[in-house]
Amino acid sequence: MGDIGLSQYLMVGAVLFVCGVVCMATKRNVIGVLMGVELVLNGSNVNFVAFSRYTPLGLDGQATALFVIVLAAAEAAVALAIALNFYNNHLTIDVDRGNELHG
Amino acid sequence: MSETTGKILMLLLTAAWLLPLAGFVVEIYWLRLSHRLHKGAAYCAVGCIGLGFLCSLSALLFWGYQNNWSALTESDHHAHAVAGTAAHASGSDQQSAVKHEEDDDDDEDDGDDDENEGGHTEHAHAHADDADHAHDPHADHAHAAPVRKYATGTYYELARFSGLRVSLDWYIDSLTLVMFVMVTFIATCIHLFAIGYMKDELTEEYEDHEVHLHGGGHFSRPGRFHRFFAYLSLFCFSMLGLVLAGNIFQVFIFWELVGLSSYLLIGFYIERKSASTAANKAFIMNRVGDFGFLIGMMILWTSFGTFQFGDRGEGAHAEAGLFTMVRGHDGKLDVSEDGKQVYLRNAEGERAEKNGVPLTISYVLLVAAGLGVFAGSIGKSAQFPLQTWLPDAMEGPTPVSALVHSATMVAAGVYLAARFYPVFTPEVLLGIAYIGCITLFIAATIAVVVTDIKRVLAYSTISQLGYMMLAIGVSGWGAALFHLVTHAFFKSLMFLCSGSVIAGCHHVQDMNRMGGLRHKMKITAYTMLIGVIAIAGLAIPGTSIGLSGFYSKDAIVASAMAYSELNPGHFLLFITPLVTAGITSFYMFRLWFLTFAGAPRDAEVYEHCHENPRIMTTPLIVLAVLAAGCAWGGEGGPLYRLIVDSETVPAVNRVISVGSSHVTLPSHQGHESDVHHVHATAGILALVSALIGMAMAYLLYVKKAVDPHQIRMQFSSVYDFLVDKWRFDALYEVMFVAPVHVISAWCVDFDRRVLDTILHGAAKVTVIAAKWDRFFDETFVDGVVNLVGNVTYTVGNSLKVVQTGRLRQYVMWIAVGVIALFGALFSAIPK
Amino acid sequence: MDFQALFQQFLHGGVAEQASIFDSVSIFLPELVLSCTIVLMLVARLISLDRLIPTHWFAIFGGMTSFILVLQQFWKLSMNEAVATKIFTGLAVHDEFSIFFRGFLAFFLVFVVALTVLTGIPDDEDAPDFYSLLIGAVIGMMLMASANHLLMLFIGIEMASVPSYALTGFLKGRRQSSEAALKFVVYGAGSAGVMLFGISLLAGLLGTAEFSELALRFDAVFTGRSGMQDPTVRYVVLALLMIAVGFAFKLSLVPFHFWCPDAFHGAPAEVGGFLSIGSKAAAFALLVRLTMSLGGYGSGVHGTNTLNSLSLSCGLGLGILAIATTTFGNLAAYSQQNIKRMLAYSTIAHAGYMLMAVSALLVLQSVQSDAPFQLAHPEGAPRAMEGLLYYLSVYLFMNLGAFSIVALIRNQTFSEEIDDYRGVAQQAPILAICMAICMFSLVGIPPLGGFYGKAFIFASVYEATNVHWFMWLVLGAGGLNTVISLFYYLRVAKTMCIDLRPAGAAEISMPASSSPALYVMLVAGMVVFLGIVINPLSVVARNAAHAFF
Amino acid sequence: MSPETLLTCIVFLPAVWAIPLVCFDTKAKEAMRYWGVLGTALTFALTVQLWMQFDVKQSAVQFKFDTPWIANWNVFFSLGVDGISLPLVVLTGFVCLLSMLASWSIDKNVKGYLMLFLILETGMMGVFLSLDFFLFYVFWEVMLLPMYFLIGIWGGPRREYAAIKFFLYTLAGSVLMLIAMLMFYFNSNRSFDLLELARVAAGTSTVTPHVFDTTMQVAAFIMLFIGFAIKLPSFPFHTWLPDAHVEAPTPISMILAGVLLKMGGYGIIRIAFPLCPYGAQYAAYFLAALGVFSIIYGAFAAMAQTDFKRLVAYSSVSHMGYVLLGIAVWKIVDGKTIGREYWEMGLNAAMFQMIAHGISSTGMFFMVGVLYDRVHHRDINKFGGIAQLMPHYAGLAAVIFFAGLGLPGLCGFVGEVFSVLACWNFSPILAIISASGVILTAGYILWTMQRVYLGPEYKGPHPEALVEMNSREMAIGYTLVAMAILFGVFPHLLFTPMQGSIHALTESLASSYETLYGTAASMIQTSQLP
Repeated sequence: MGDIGLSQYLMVGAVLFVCGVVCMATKRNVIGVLMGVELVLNGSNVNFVAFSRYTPLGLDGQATALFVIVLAAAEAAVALAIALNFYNNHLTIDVDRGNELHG
Repeated sequence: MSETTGKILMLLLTAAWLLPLAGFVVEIYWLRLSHRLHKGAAYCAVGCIGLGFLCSLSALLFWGYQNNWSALTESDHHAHAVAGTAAHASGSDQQSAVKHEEDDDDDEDDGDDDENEGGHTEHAHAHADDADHAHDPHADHAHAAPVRKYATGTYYELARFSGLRVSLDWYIDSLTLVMFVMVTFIATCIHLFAIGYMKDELTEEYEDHEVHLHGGGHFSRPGRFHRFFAYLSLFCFSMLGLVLAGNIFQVFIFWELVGLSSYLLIGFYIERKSASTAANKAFIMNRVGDFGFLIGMMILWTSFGTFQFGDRGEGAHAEAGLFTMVRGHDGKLDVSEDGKQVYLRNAEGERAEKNGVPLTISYVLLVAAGLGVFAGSIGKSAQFPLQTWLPDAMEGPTPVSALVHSATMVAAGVYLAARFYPVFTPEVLLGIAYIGCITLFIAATIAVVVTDIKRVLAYSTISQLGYMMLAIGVSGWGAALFHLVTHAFFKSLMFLCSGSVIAGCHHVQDMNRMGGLRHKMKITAYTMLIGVIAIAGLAIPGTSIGLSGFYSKDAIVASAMAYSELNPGHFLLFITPLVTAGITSFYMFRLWFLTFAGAPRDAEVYEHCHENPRIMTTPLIVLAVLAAGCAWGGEGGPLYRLIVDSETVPAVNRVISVGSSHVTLPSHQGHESDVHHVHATAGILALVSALIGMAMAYLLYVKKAVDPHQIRMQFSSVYDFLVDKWRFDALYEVMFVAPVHVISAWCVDFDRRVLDTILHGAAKVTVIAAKWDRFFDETFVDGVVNLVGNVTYTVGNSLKVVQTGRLRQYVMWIAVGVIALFGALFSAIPK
Repeated sequence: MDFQALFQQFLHGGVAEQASIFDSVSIFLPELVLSCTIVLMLVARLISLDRLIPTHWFAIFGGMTSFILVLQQFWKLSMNEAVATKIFTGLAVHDEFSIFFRGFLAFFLVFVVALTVLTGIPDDEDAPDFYSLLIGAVIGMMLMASANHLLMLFIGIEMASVPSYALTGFLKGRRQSSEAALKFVVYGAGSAGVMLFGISLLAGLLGTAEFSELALRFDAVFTGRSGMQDPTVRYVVLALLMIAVGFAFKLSLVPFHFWCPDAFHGAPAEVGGFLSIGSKAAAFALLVRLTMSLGGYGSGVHGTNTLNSLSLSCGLGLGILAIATTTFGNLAAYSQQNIKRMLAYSTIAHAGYMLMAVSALLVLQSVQSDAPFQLAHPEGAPRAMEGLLYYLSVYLFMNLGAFSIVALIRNQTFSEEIDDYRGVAQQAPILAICMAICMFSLVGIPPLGGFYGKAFIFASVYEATNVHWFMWLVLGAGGLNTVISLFYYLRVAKTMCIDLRPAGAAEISMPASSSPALYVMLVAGMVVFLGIVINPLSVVARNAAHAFF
Repeated sequence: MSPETLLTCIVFLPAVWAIPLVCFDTKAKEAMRYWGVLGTALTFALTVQLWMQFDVKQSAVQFKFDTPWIANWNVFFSLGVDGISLPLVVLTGFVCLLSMLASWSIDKNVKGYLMLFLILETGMMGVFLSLDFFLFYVFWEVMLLPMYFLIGIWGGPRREYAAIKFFLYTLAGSVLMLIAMLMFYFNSNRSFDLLELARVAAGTSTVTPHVFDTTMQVAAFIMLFIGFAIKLPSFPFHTWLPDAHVEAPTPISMILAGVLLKMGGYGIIRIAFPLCPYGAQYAAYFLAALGVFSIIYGAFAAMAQTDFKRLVAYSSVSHMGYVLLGIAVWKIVDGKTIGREYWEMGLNAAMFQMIAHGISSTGMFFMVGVLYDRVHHRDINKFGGIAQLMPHYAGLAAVIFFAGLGLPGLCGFVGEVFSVLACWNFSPILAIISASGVILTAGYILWTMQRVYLGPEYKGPHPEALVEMNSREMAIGYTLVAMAILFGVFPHLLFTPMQGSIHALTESLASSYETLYGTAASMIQTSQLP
């Protein structure tokens, strides 16, 4: 088992990303979907940090990661608010119930 | 003819031509000027045309005075004339040298004078030199431009395209003058007659017994007296314009205009279906002829670049007209060796060149052009196969039939053919001859069985026009025009007589209901008799004294005979007219006997019929006099000379055609000429057959030797065939009318079925695509995404079958999209 | 670099053509003003000042001020020789192009606020929230317009998106609204995630996140590599694709458009109008800047083969997307009954048209400017960009007009079905006429502004055909779609103007003097005006375009 | 007034005139109508003034002036007039005035109607006067919207179908035109100036050395031709015409037939031919054949109609066929133009035919409209006996219909017969077929007149409504008749202004084709058929 390098970190990031996408695509529960989003974002965060360590990207990577965390929080907040509103109107947070708009 | 003379003549004739137009404008708005019952419109019309007559008469006199009647009097040049022209016109067969010596002597000792000296003399010398430098006394003015026997000029230009110019021109020669006098004179008489004939239109309440309304009862309308005369004036204007026209395009214009006025006059009783149908028929059939006319014009226009008849301008910048271009000044076609091309001439008569290349027209095209123009004549003068419209045209009031459909308009076809004689090649002439031949026979046969008095006359008109055409075809150019004029007189006379009969018998036209009318209407009867004799061509046997018809028909038969002697193959061209001469006199006398002789067949008609007022009878008498005497002196007489003075192509000598059909045109002048040889014989034969015809008519309808009904029974099939006018109408109905309607229906279908369907189809496709698009959105996306969703899910952690929902499909689509695009790019990235 | 250096640079921007922090702030003033407006509004409610002064006055005032500030910047820049300055240590850039869009957005903001005031959305207590969301989104868009750094790009997009999610769901009580919002947010978040991942890869692999350096590194990475077989190249391409997805979502390009109809359907018309115009404009600004940078703009390396072929392939790829999008949008718009939904699809279609401009721009830009005369005129690329900008500007008015009329009619008839629009002309001719004008302008019929934008774009596409045959397809698709699109636009115009108002249909009254009518007439009037007086705007657009050349 | 202002006024006066209509009270219909009449009358007066100032001896474009419009794209607002456009401009003013007078029958939403009408007139004037391709295109499209609504709102029962059909056809055509326009723009020195482009095509341009290559010319010509043939309309693009005509209100039909159709012919003469001589020559025979076919086809189709207006519409198809024929008779034998003066004649005839048709068909539609306003049906078989009830009307109508029939002495004759005469030089076969048109035309027109005007009694509904024309209608009728006779008797009045320009046009085209042929003789195969 050799020493840990960039590729391993990227691997982790990629795995997180894929898990996130799958989670988004399969969960029926809004909260679950949002968790998927978080996973995706964090996957890329891992990448950023890793890159900033191993490549000339430098501090930019770190800074970006920080910003992303903040933005993710903001987004999550809004998303949850909307989910709540959805719940008020549909008395469920099952995304499959939202199928009035189509065509 | 000198410049100034031409100008003056032009002014006079133009006045005569435009007066009726002014009259038309006044009369059409008569109701604005005065009330319906006023005869003023008629007086206006008569005044206009009468003045016109005076103008044209004075023009004729002035013209005669100018060249002190040289056309009629002796002249010493003619010898050379004949010689010269003979020499060069007969250039095609090489016997000139000898021939004109003889000609000289003969003509010297017997002073048979000859109308076309002046000009032709000049031609003679000019060409004597060109051809072979013979020792000619007049060699000094060898190249002097020939004296023109016509005057021509331009009113104004219609258009000019670089070199090409189309203009309104005038062209005056003796023929023009004669036609003017003839037309205006006859028209005046007929106008006068019409005043009487149309008087029952002078009413607010004109009851028309021919028309039955749906609700039963008769149709009644305010009278249209003024409009009738307006139309007549319009016709006179168009007809005179046609005669005065200086180029073929202009002829076409007035050609159509006379067509229009005839349409209006035939359809004068617009409320009668029969009338309007007849009017349409007339117009459309004429258009069929004009179709050919148009093609002829195209060919001429494209290959000659001008419509002019006569040359224009003097000296260097003289423009050659059509006639000169085709015939030069010596009257012969300049055909290339292989006989495929005809060289055009310039104003001097030499071959025309354009930057070094001699201008030519292919012989075939020239023939086509001739036939095309003649097609126009066919339509207008109701020749076979377009003859069927003329009898129907009798729907119009009788004066119309007299003026338009016998004396003048229908003769315009003959006039055109005669005017265009120089452009016709022998082949065309042959065609013309046969058309005329067929027509005169068919018409005559039909005339035998018809009982409607006007229709008999109509058919006789067709038949007589056939005679004229035949004459032109057999190069009896003068004879044709001669007959045209005489026929105009006696035929208008007879129509007016029939009109007077009809008026007298209160619009009864069926001869079976008449008979014995001569006791009641003397003037009509005997003037009519004069007409009948004239048309039958009777004369006092032995002497050559007869009425006008005799001379003219005699001339025609003579030239026909001469022709068939030279071309034995075409003997029918002589037999048919001969036989038909008999038939003609038969049916004409039949008409007279049935109408005026014998005992009245319908008492009631006989009771009420009466002679007409003077306004109607006077014209009859005047016309009768002229019908009897206008041709006085025959081919020596003034009329004939006047006419042939305008001859553009000397027909004095034999011409052997160079074209495919080897016909020989007979020569016409002098005692050696082919016509002269046969003249006496032909005259006798014609007279005999005419007498036979008359005799038969007498036996059948006066002596009742055999009952006509018997014969009818015997030959019922023939009889029916004739009564059905040889079934031409039925034939055309099947051949043309029906197909046209079918095709037009088809066209509309095509529009609706095909073109629009394509359009709608396109629209549908888009709509369907749109639908599919939605379907794609719902089904396909769902489908694929479900699949992928399931896969990933199973790859995930659960084995549960998951039914994915819409939103997640969307999200899934992101991933799918990325992968898909990546795949796409991965496969094809430009490097 | 260590913090020390960073701090130095922070105080007085050391690097050339980088504005110092203070200049940066002064340049950033319009955005700042907007932010202050947000704060003001919230504070005002806190001290219940909004009883005295309606909140929207704050919004309008803020919008106006920032617009004026932008104008003043524009004026300053056009006075002295235009030079692009990087602000905030190269995070953002300041040139005619960014100015154009920031001005555009500020101006647009004013119009939207005015519209919301007229249509009475939102009610008073919600107003501050609504407007702060609105303005927030606009700020985000402005950032997108001037972003010069991948981080800035992401922040901008997020700032623009997050408030729009909220706005979409602003009608809290309505099932459809909440559903739309939910879909929008999830979809948006998802695509943002993907994009971010792409960004991380790109930045990592190229070792920089600043646009101006991307091209340089890119060239270095690509030269001497064996195409797609090489993993690095493959990852870079993948990264680009993932970023493209983010853009595709913002521009609602096929196949990333699914959110668009639903969101527009569920959201109030005003919000729909706002999204359809504002976010598109910003996204296009960003797209153009990014692609141009990849093509080598702003970096020393201009027009090497690698970069040329890169922008060519970008152009062609976008061309494909454009064809798909336009066709799909137009076809799908047919069978719509709900007008907002129809307009959503038409928005998609128009994104396609504009994308054609971008693709033409890239294709033209991919050939050396000193190429032979026939191949590409040196003015070709600027012309294409001018076309895009002109189209966007007209699109602002015609689309806004359409949505605002929808909103106004909804307020009276409570219906957004096309069938209920029958015979509006008889009761409110103004609305009908203006709607017709907007519709025909959307089709692209002179003398309405829409035509010129379209004509310019087609012209550039035609010019691009000299570079690559594929552009013929694009041109063909464009022409065909114009004809196709006629149907559904005409349908609306016909329904409103020609059909008869069915008996018993709800009354619509819109006197010509009423302020909504005036507003609509103003917007439609602008559509006509831009169709007659073309030169000024086209000159401005061309100058903005010249920021890149 | 200076020519520039004059031209500008002619173009924009109507549109400007429409603005004050907004202020009129919707009830004040009469006032608005008079206002409209005044506007069109003024415009007509201006066009006449233009004719006065026009120098017929000059063949070049006169009064040309350019003002930059879209500087970046080198689009100019450039107007000008020459012998080809002048008569059409005057015709437009004339027809618009007459149809405005005929608009009294419009009673629904007069204000909108008048405004659209006036905008339409601006569009038409602009098309005829603009010398910048882009500007031309814009004006060309400007006519589209007003026309759509005029048919769609004030039309008959199937108006929507007709309107959309019209719109769709025209739009499809103009998209093609747009692409062709771009072709020229990018193949020249980025110019939309028609004259400059023509110079480029002729190889006499100073700024653009190369002429348009042959393939590009053919492609562009086809696209342009389709665009124009739709307006003309020529088979098979004509099916919009009957529907549009039948559904449109009378005055609009008058404009449609009187002016709009002319734009097709005008476009071909002004743009398609000068800009791509090779393409034109390449397609010449096809064009001529198409024209001939339209003549015959239209006549046949007309014969089968029972709807009076539809019949007249199809007669338009037939008549415009002569225009196409006249334009196309350009005979080339290995590079040399043969019988150029016959082609010149053909072009002149085409122009004349356009004007003549503008008068006669306008008249026909007006005459139909007069009847329709009274009895509200157009079924030919339900008419009859009109000549008894309305003799004055019948008289005028007869003149107009005879003009349509091509009777000498009336305007219809000259154009038809000249184009046919010019055709023989080009192709005898086509000439013969086209000449046969005279029979068919006579057939359907006479038959129609018999069924409608002649006969004893009227068989349709509302016989009581058949009263003689009122003075306003009388005025229109007489003006048309007067024009028909005037130009029929003195055609040179119309030829004189045209001749110069058309002569120059043919000259330059012939020479430019020769040069092109000289350069690219190898790749050119002339399309000469019998």
